[in-house]
Amino acid sequence: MSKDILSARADFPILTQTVNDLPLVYLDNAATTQKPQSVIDAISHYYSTTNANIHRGNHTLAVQATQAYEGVRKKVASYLNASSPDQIIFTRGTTESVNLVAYSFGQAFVKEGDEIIVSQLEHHSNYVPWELMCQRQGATFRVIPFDENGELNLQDFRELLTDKTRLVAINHVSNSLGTVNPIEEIVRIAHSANVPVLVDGAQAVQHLPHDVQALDADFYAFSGHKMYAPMGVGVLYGKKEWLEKMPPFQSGGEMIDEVTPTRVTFNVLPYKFEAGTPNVADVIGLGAAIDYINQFDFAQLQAYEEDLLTYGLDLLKAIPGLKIYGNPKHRSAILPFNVEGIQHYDLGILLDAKGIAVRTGQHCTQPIMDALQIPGTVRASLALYNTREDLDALAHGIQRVIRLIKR
Amino acid sequence: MSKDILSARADFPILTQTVNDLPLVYLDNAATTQKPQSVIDAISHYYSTTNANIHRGNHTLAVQATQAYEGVRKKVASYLNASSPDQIIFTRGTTESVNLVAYSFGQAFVKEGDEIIVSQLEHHSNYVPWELMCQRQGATFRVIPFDENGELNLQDFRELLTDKTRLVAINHVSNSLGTVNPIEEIVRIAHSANVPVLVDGAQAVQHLPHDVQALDADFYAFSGHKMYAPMGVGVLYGKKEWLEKMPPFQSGGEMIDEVTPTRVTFNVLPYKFEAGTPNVADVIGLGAAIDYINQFDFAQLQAYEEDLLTYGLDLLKAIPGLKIYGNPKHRSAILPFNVEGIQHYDLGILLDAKGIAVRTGQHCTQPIMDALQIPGTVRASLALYNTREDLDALAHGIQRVIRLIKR
Amino acid sequence: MPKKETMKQIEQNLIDDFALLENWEEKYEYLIEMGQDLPRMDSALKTDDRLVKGCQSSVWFDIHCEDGSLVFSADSDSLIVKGLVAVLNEILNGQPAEDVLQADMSIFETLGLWRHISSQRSNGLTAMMGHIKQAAADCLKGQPEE
Amino acid sequence: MPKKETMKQIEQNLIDDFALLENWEEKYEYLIEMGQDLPRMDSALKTDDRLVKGCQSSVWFDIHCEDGSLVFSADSDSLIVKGLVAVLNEILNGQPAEDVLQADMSIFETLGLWRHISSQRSNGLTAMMGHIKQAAADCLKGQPEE
Ligand SMILES: Cc1ncc(COP(=O)(O)O)c(C=O)c1O
Ligand SMILES: Cc1ncc(COP(=O)(O)O)c(C=O)c1O
Repeated sequence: MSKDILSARADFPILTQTVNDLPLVYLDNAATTQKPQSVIDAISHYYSTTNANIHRGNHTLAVQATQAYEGVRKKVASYLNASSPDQIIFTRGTTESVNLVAYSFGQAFVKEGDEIIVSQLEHHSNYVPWELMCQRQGATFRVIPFDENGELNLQDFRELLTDKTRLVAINHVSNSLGTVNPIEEIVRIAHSANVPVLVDGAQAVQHLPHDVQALDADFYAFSGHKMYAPMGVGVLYGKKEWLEKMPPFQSGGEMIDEVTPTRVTFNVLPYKFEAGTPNVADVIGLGAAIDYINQFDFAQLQAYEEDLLTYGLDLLKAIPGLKIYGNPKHRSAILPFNVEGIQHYDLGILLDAKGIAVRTGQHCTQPIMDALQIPGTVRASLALYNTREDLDALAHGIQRVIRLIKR
Repeated sequence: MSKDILSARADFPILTQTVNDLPLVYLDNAATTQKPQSVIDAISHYYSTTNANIHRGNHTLAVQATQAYEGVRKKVASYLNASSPDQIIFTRGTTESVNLVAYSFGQAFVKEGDEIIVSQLEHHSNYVPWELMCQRQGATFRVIPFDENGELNLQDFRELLTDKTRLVAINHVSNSLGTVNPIEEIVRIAHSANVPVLVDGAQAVQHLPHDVQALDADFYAFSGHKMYAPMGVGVLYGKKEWLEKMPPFQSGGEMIDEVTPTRVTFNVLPYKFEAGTPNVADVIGLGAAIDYINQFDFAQLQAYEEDLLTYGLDLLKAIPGLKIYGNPKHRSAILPFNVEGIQHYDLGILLDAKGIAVRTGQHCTQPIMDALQIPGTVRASLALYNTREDLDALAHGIQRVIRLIKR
Repeated sequence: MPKKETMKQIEQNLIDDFALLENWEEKYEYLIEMGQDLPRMDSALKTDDRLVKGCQSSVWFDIHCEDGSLVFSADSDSLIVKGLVAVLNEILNGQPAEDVLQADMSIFETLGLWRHISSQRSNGLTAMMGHIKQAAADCLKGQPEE
Repeated sequence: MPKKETMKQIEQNLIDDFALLENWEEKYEYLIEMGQDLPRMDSALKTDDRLVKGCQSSVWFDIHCEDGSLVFSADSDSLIVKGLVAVLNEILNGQPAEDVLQADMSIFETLGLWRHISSQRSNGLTAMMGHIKQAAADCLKGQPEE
């Protein structure tokens, strides 16, 4: 029997907090999700019973900590349906995963005159590393634009794809508009031109089916902290054919095989890409978060979140003067909007005065804001513990702010 | 009144564990230290009450989390006596701090024919990043050798220092031999040739006085997890004159100012070097660890640890067939040894069978082992919660292993 | 328009006013009203060189030095930021430059507006305060102390 | 030297022997004794191409395929690793290559020697097992099944 989704809320201790003496309504989940008690306990338990530096240690704690850490690698591999745990590299988060590939793949495979394609829907973390890598390598940076619905035009993509393209980097779900990109098709198109694809799954891995083999992604990046796991841990999945050919990114510690003043050799995958003491505790927290998610029936969870999104969109659309951004065929977990005559920042602050946590601004997606010609939006974003009551509170809060400001 | 050092032990819950039904004697502190309850609680408390993504968020949790995070930056600045919190960059650990400088400083200031100096006493994490950077930039990698006492010869250093030297990277304390390097003098000599110095303080910041201004270091790197803080967080301190001229290392998120497809500008210090969602929880844990250390009188703590080291060295020296490596004038917290006729690995495993956790092998310092022409050592290393009883247990354990093997 | 009241007195008046407000909502209502009562800034003055870029809102400051005192007009596209500007206006506008240089932001904490004091320097209030203090320092340099 | 006993039987004997040992110390004592009883490896065979590089110790393996069975001699500079080699020797030496290919390392867990099975592939026991299985596979290839 899978766990009842409506029972989730009680697992997250922070959700009982009050803000300004009002119950917290947390709708900033695309920025970071809250953590269930089981994840918090996994960290405390690790530090209270098992903590040691891993891999090269032979004492009992070191062996136990190593086994726990490597156990999570297997868990992540199975969550992503990767064919081997050796393809799972632990990083600090999506940003580091992308930077790792930008540095390492860039150094090995991108030279002057080559091209890299990203989309205009990217978070800065999957945009700027490629832009800077292009500057370093003398390559050209290409951007697939989005249309009035907030969707990428695949015809534009096909035209950008040339025999100079070395890599396509694209998110599965836009953190700013919630657009679910046709990522399988993008991978297919890129592969038909023999170009590898990095998928930024930061906003997808917790909401949508996650099967890197079905997707056939060459690289897949995500952050733990957006999927109920601790901060400080993320993942880069990669196909072995690429990872094995790529040089290390950071060096030192674990990732070394042999060192002399004139020669260095590196450890096997995945260790080659994990320099320094790993963040064992937070990796174990990630394992606990995956266990937490796995208690639910994922299809049911997805349906629940989709229903919630539709409910929220309908509520917001009914508010006079409120404009929702984007109208993609498939949207996930994100409600981006503005209210006529109210600055996004003011709306955010006044909602917070009512205990409602949303994010306002550019959401690290300046290219989107520039294209929409707006300074920013208010963004409410969902997680599995949100309820219709949260969205009722949001809609009610917005209406009160409108009354206050428009008096 | 400062806290009594002998009361420390009770603050670390893991120290009450048993290993193989025997009480744990934890002497692997140079690999990672254990965490006091206050650090563990700080993480749980953060996730249970305050967790949010920081800096760009305006809701109450985001503002509180930002203030907590930035408060730790001030705490670290004051712990290091840095002149400004803007000089404190949060990283994952020493390894990332060194890699950041190797990539960023390397890109900006190191060109073909230039030279970088490290010492033969370095951990791989302060050796390999420079070696690889030299390979990338076409620079020459120079190594100061150590002598029969395990000390660096400053005359050798002076001779290696030329007008092509761009940077000197050296640890304050060797993790393998415990040698305390004459780091103030090394900085002075380098500065007299206008060469900046990166100090790897991974084994110093928790044991020795830590004043980056007195030391006049250009960069100072350390890991939280070796000073009673959580894994996943470290620090790079840098002088502003360098940090301001250096390009970013990783990019995305927080560190961006403005982005267009043709131009990126970066945030001010220290944010320029902090890409992606920061590891807020573990930074707060680092703050709790500094608070923990600050309860003690640091001079008293240092004296206690020195006394403990002397006690341990004397005990070990009395064991027939036991050889201690290095004989530096000043040694800190590290006891490296081998017993004649017993492989280091066997000794480690058999001590663990008695509940005693030590590390065996090369300790990520292959250049040291190569110079000593040994495959590895056994290393016992101390922290503030260790006692004479721990060292008695170690000496007794070694003697029992000798009896068992030499029968 | 040099002022009669000292900064301390004005701050106390503000604290007394805000103390009457029952909750956050009323506080922000009052702050927004203060902003709406702020003397209008000539829109010709809203040029890029007068823009103090904040994180999520724009503020324009036009600052002059008159007889050693700081005189300014200001505006923002955010009603709340405009309210904060109004608080700054109450306290600092027309005050001697040396007093302005001494000012700190603790008043905002006392008023319960602590959230707007972020330690990220590019943020709104801190950026504004930095801007004003810079002007005060320039003012003092132009008018050396006797 | 093809064996009479099956791998399962040998494993059970080892499990019974180890069950008599009271604590970790005795377990390691016994393991070390097993290593010391291991047939001596001709030191001329300890060449680099026979070296299986472990994390902290060296193991030399000389493996032959005889009539479809695996026959080996081995040595290590670590007494404990030599003990582990002795366990492998008991169970696998002289067994048909196809049985060796099926072998897993769970016996080490049952014997309480779980710590030596690390998931880092370059580590001792896992590396040795990989080496032996490779030889078994080669043996089978040379001797196609009928
Ligand atoms: C789509 C997307 N990509 C990348 C990131 C960066 O993730 P992180 O800050 O955890 O590195 C985020 C979140 O901020 C995101 O939403
Ligand atoms: C002297 C020294 N430098 C660097 C490091 C690397 O630190 P970390 O693994 O925390 O990045 C260590 C510890 O392993 C060390 O002892």
